[in-house]
Amino acid sequence: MALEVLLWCVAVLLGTGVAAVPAATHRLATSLVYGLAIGVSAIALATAGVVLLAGGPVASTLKLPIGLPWLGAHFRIDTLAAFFLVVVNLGSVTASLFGLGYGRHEETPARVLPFYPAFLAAMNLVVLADDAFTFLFTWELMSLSSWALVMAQHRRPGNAEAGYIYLLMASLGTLALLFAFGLLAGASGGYAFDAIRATAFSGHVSAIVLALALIGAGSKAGLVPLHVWLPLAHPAAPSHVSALMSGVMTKVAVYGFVRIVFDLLGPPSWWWGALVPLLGGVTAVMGVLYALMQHDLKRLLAYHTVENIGIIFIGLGLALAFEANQMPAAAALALTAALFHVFNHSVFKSLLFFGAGAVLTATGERDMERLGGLIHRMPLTAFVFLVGSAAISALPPFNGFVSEWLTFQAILLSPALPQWSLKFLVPAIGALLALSAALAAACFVKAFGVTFLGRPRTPAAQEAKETDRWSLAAMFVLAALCLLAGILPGHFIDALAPVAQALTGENVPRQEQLSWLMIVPIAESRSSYNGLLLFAFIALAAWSATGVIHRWASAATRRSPPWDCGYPDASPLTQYTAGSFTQPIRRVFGSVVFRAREELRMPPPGDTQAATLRVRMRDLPWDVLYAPIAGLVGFAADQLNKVQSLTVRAYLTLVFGALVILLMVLGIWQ
Amino acid sequence: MAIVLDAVVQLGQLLVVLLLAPLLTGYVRMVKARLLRRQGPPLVQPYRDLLRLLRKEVVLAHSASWLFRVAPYLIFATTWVAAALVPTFAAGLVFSYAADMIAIVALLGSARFMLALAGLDVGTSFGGIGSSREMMIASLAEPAMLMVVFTLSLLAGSTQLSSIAVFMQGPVGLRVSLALALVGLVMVAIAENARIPIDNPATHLELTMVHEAMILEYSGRHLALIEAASYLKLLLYLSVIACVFVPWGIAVSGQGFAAYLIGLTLYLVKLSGGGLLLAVFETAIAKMRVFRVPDFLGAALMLGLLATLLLFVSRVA
Amino acid sequence: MDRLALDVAHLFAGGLVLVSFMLLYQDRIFGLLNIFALHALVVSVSVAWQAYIQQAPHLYITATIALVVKAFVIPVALHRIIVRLGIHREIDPVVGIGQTMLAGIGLVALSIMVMLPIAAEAGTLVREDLAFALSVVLLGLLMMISRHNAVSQVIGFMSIENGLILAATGAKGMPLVVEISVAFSILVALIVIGVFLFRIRERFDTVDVSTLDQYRGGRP
Amino acid sequence: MSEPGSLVVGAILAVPAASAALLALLPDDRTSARLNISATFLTLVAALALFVERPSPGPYLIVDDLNIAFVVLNTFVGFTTSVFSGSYIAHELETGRLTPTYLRFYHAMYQTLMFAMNLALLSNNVGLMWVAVELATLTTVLMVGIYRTHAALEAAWKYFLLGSVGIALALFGTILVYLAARSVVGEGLDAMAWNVLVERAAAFDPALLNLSFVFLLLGYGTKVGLAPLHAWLPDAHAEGPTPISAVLSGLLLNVALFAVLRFKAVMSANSGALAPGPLMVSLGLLSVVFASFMLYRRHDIKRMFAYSSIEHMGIITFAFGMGGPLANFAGLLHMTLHSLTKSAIFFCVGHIAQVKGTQQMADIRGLTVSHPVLGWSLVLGVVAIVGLPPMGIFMSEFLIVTSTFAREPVLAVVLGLSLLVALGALLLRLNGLAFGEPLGSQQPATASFVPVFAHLGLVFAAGIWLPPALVTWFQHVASRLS
Repeated sequence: MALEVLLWCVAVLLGTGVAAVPAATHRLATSLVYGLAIGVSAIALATAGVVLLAGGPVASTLKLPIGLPWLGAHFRIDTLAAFFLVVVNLGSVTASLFGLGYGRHEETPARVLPFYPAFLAAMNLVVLADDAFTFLFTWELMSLSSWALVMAQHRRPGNAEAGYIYLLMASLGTLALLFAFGLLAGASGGYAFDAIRATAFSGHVSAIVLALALIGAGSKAGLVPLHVWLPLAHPAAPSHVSALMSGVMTKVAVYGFVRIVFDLLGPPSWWWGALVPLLGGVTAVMGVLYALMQHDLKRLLAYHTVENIGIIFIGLGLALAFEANQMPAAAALALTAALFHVFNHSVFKSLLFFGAGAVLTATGERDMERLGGLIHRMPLTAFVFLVGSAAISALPPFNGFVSEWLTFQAILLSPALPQWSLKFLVPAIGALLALSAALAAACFVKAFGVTFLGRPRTPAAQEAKETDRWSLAAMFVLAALCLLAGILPGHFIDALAPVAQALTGENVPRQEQLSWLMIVPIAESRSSYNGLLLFAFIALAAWSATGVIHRWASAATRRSPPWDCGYPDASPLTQYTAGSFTQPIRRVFGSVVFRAREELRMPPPGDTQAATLRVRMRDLPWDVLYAPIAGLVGFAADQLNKVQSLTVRAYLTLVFGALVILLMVLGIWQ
Repeated sequence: MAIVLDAVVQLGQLLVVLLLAPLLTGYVRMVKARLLRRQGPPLVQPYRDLLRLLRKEVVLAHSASWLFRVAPYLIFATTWVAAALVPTFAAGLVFSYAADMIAIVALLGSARFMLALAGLDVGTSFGGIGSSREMMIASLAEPAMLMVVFTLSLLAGSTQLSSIAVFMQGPVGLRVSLALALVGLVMVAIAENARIPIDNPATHLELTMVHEAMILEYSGRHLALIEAASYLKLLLYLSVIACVFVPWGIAVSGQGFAAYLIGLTLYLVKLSGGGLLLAVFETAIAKMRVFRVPDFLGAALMLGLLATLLLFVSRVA
Repeated sequence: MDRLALDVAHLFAGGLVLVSFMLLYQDRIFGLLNIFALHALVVSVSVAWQAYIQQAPHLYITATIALVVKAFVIPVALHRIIVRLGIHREIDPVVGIGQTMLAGIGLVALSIMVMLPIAAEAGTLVREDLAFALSVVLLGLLMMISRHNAVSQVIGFMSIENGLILAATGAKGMPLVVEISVAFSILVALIVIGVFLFRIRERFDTVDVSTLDQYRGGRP
Repeated sequence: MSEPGSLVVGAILAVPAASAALLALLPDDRTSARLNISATFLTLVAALALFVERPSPGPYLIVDDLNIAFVVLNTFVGFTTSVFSGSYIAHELETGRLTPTYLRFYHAMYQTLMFAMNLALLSNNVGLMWVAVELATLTTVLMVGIYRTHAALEAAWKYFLLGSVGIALALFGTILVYLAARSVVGEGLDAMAWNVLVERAAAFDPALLNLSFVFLLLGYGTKVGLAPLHAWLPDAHAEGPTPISAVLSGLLLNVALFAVLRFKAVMSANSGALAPGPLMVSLGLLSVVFASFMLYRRHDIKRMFAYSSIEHMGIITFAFGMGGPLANFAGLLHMTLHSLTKSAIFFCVGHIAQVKGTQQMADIRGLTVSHPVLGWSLVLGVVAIVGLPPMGIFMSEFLIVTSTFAREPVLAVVLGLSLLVALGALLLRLNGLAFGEPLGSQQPATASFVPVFAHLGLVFAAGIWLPPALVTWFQHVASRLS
């Protein structure tokens, strides 16, 4: 029943997309498309939510006579799928709500409206797919529709290039998955997931599939070093689509990884638990360092997606390590942490991208160095962006903290692992996780501080207006969710229990009946956290402090110019910029990771020339991995291109050569 | 009935930390002054400062936003809650299960987050320089702190400070990793509380300061709250060190009134000892350049990691 | 079929290979034309002999066409064109004649090598005739790629065709042989090559193919 | 041979042949374009009638599972191309690139080509098939050279020389097949009838079959455009009129490949013969790798898509070489879809080149802005040709890559990476062509988009749903091929 409803939702979305092709330029098209998307996604959200909360182990399946003819298109909804559908459709509802307001400013609706519903539909379909063909078909459809959305503003410099790199990397990922499914399905073509589940795979087949799944899903999710497209493509799309791509589509990629590795592939080997978290840890730290060096607000957010994907993969990898060593309870904890972070990240990342979109609409600027002081002009946006910033920086009492805390708890269980390499590696990964969380806080102090605080740096920032009420509504819903998931995490963990149960055979102890809404992942003597109580405590403390001060302290307030070493009326340009804010961190980390070099040119005394400071940074994954490959392809193309302008005689020689070689082969063969 | 007692004790602890925090700061200042052969301010000077600040009017910059006015309350509240969660004289109180050590670190992170933002709010270069450096320091201090937490929790099988304290009261013996963890924790504590050699709480020379630069624009009741928060933070770290490494005497829930009294007395002794050591250390050492700080904290981080790894080795042996 | 008849057919086929080598050896255009006429003549005689021993009168048509068109008409026509265009130059080989001959011998050896595994019941005639026909085809190709000017290439191509006719007529009872040979000879050799030589002359003032390459499309 | 069936087959061949003669005589260009369209339409109708009435095989002609869909595809694309050609050629006449005389010649040749291709597909006799392919080659040679520019003549000359050598090799192979069959089947027509060959192939001399297949593969492979025999193909596509490029890529290459398939079936029926697979796999893979790199340095839009045709022919050859029910199925599907897609792309390219007045890609930009329908059709076409869903080629490439990876991972990786390289090149160009600030003429395209939409619509539909009848047919043929 639920499956039918969901498929009908998808069908309506696809129909909307098709109908939007001729109707996109109509006055009402924007409202209609987004309105319909809200309605349909809400229905899908509710349906998936019911399935998830019902939590039964029974999965319902459905087969449609489309796709591969002898196979048909298989669809299936189980708790894992239901969870990810909740994530997808929650993102869809809020993004569409945001789109209602944002869409009014869209210059070329015809390039957005047809693809937007298709993108939503494709993400739903990926999660529902139950055979390799349908999965990859919808997976690539998802890439393609989002590519079209990235290309919506193709005239802006860099966007077309971003779209190109995006689609190329997406295809690389699909190719890897294609190989993976080729191995899983075997030469006879058992593409249905049921058939794959029923097959047992040898060790090296599983290893290759894992590697391919890491490339395939990892490139879509943004694992370093396959992340290069992400910070280019995500910001290039319209903001609500950026939110969907960063907040939701990367999660669909995570879903792909979980589905293949946890569900289809069978029991893991222990070294998977070393490889995957290591990749995750490196990704997390690299992602946040990239973000710190970034002054483009949307690109900064995109790099944070890389970071959070790293955190999610740490959790997933730990789950693999525990599962390989028959520690299902620990595996369930790690998996729950990862999945909870999936949900949390989708919420706060959408929120932040909406905020960035509101700023972009209000000022036309993405460069933080040209913003500032927006808190005065856009107080509500600033407030929700602050909530999002706190959540993504893993600060209590918001939701980001809870899932990272759970991940830490899983890491703390690592000494029980029998493998020495894991014993040593996992704490180091814990250090990486801690580092990335701390750096994320630094980064969001920068992002929020430079964008919203201080004084406006440009007239555009000076004249910004608060964004429309639809967008605000979307952001407030998400901000409320950030807090809700932060103070009542127990309910969310319980909702994830059937997912963990299905994948690891165990689940985190139920949190529902614990007193005071506390969460206790393992045992009370070990660790516990109570977001609600903390929140209440803080509120109480703040309230009592306010009360005391209002009662007894002076309430007098006077406005005056700020202190700036005695220089009056300092220009807003003397404020700390994003670049100067990160200078200490750049010196500490950037000199190693980015080979950052500063060149200071100071004119001699008496010279009136301006002094210059130039920072050079290298993008190592690009320089080491991508540039050589691109160079190699170019070189090969150049060399082979000489064949294009040979003489006819030379071409005949080629034919002759082919003939002689084949004849010789034949002669030797026989 | 026990619950009620626990709740009362918990409330008592809330008040105790709030009341003791300025005293600790005043004590450290006094000891430092005496070590420098100065008379120094009286022990209660911090209380007086706070009261005077509360009575003064607030001077706000034109460009200050609502965040600038809200931040002090949040900073104070968060720090206060964090400090109250650390077992001072009694462990295993009702609310101590609301947050473990990781959460306490993260709560302090929240306070710092707000403080750094407040530093940027007015839009002067001083606020910026302070926030920027503070976040750089924090980005290394937090992982170092977490590695220490790691070591402790691997040893004690818990991240709950109460449980750790109880565990440490037992026969733990001398361990290298514990020593490393202690050193790491002390280094983090020094950095987090803006003490010498990382920062100088007494200086107002713009280019060398971190914490003071951030709060340069604050005045009146706002400044009072922030000052109180920093007093609390110092107390918090000393309490953590005391509770983990010298846990003796901490009362456990249900041991009765006398145990609480003993615990409180011993707690005061521990604090005075810790404050003395801090003052001696600060007097004996010079402040370092800002860009030496990463090395300092990097060392702390390495010590924490080393402590974790050594733990495996010593466990086998 | 008596032994002698086979031997004679064999002799003609071998002779054709020999003439192919002579084509390779030539370094003058007019000489080349003459040798090619000889090549066509040998083919024609060989086909006629096949017609006789197979009692297949339609093969006489093929023989006649080969004789008339390739031994007389085409050489004469090419002669005229060369004179009219004023191409008196020597044949411009890509590598030395000696090396070309060596390669040719290698090709003959290759042909024999690939024919060896063919089962004997297919007939000795088949096996050896095919080896010779294949040699002629390969030598023709070698000629096409080892000469710079267009006339030699055309002649090389036609010698390939002769080899094919040798093979086709040697295959006893093959249907459509005449049609195929007619299609090949008339259509390919005469009309199209004629048309193109005419057009190329019209456009490029030379029939040297290497000149054509300067006008190649697709260059940046 | 049943009476109505042979009438139908007769119509498929006679209609183009008769209209070729008629068109050669008719002077008026307006009528001749219409006549051209109606003739191809009639042929299409006749071909569709084959589904209803199928004659039993005769010594010369045959209608069987293998060719029936190809005949229908051939006549269908022939029809749509003639519709496209109608508007295209009218424009060429206006701009004076073609004179009425040449137009007459063009239309007559078009029908001759259709006749030759239909004949090649329908012939049972391998000799007749050879003649038909040769005729098709000659016709296209003349059409490629029709503009009589330096480049066009050069392309035609190159095509002619290479094509002739290829055809000579194919003839040698055909003779060898006959020789192999003669000792088993006996002399005469039967020894060249394909249906007999397949039935009796098990008893043929394997060595002779092997040798013949080398020649046939190289001979017909030249026409397929497999590397390193491909050299004529890019220039012929680039310099000829665009309808001819569409027919070349969409149909003639298929016809040549079809010939290879016929012989592959014979080879497969003989257990002693060297498996034809490795040969086809190596040539196919070489073509894919080569063509995908060649796509990068292209400046002429038609030449680029010609290289893409080489790539796809390589994929198809590779698939058939791998064999097995999945790969064969995928190969057949890919053949069909490629021919529809590529001809649709060439239709678009033709319109683009006419609107912009150039084939140089550097001078074309921002098509989706200046000409939305044209631009998005091109986007859709390229998306389809690089194998992205929802277009049908994704399905065939999915099957080929997955089924190969399970058997020969190394080959699959090479194939997959080459596909990626090709995708990179095509999308790079597409970025420039379809997006960004528009460049060049902004005047609206007046052409009819029905053929483009029809083709892309079919390709799209195939990606979602394949009619069961078609699937059964593909599966049946696939099992016969291996």
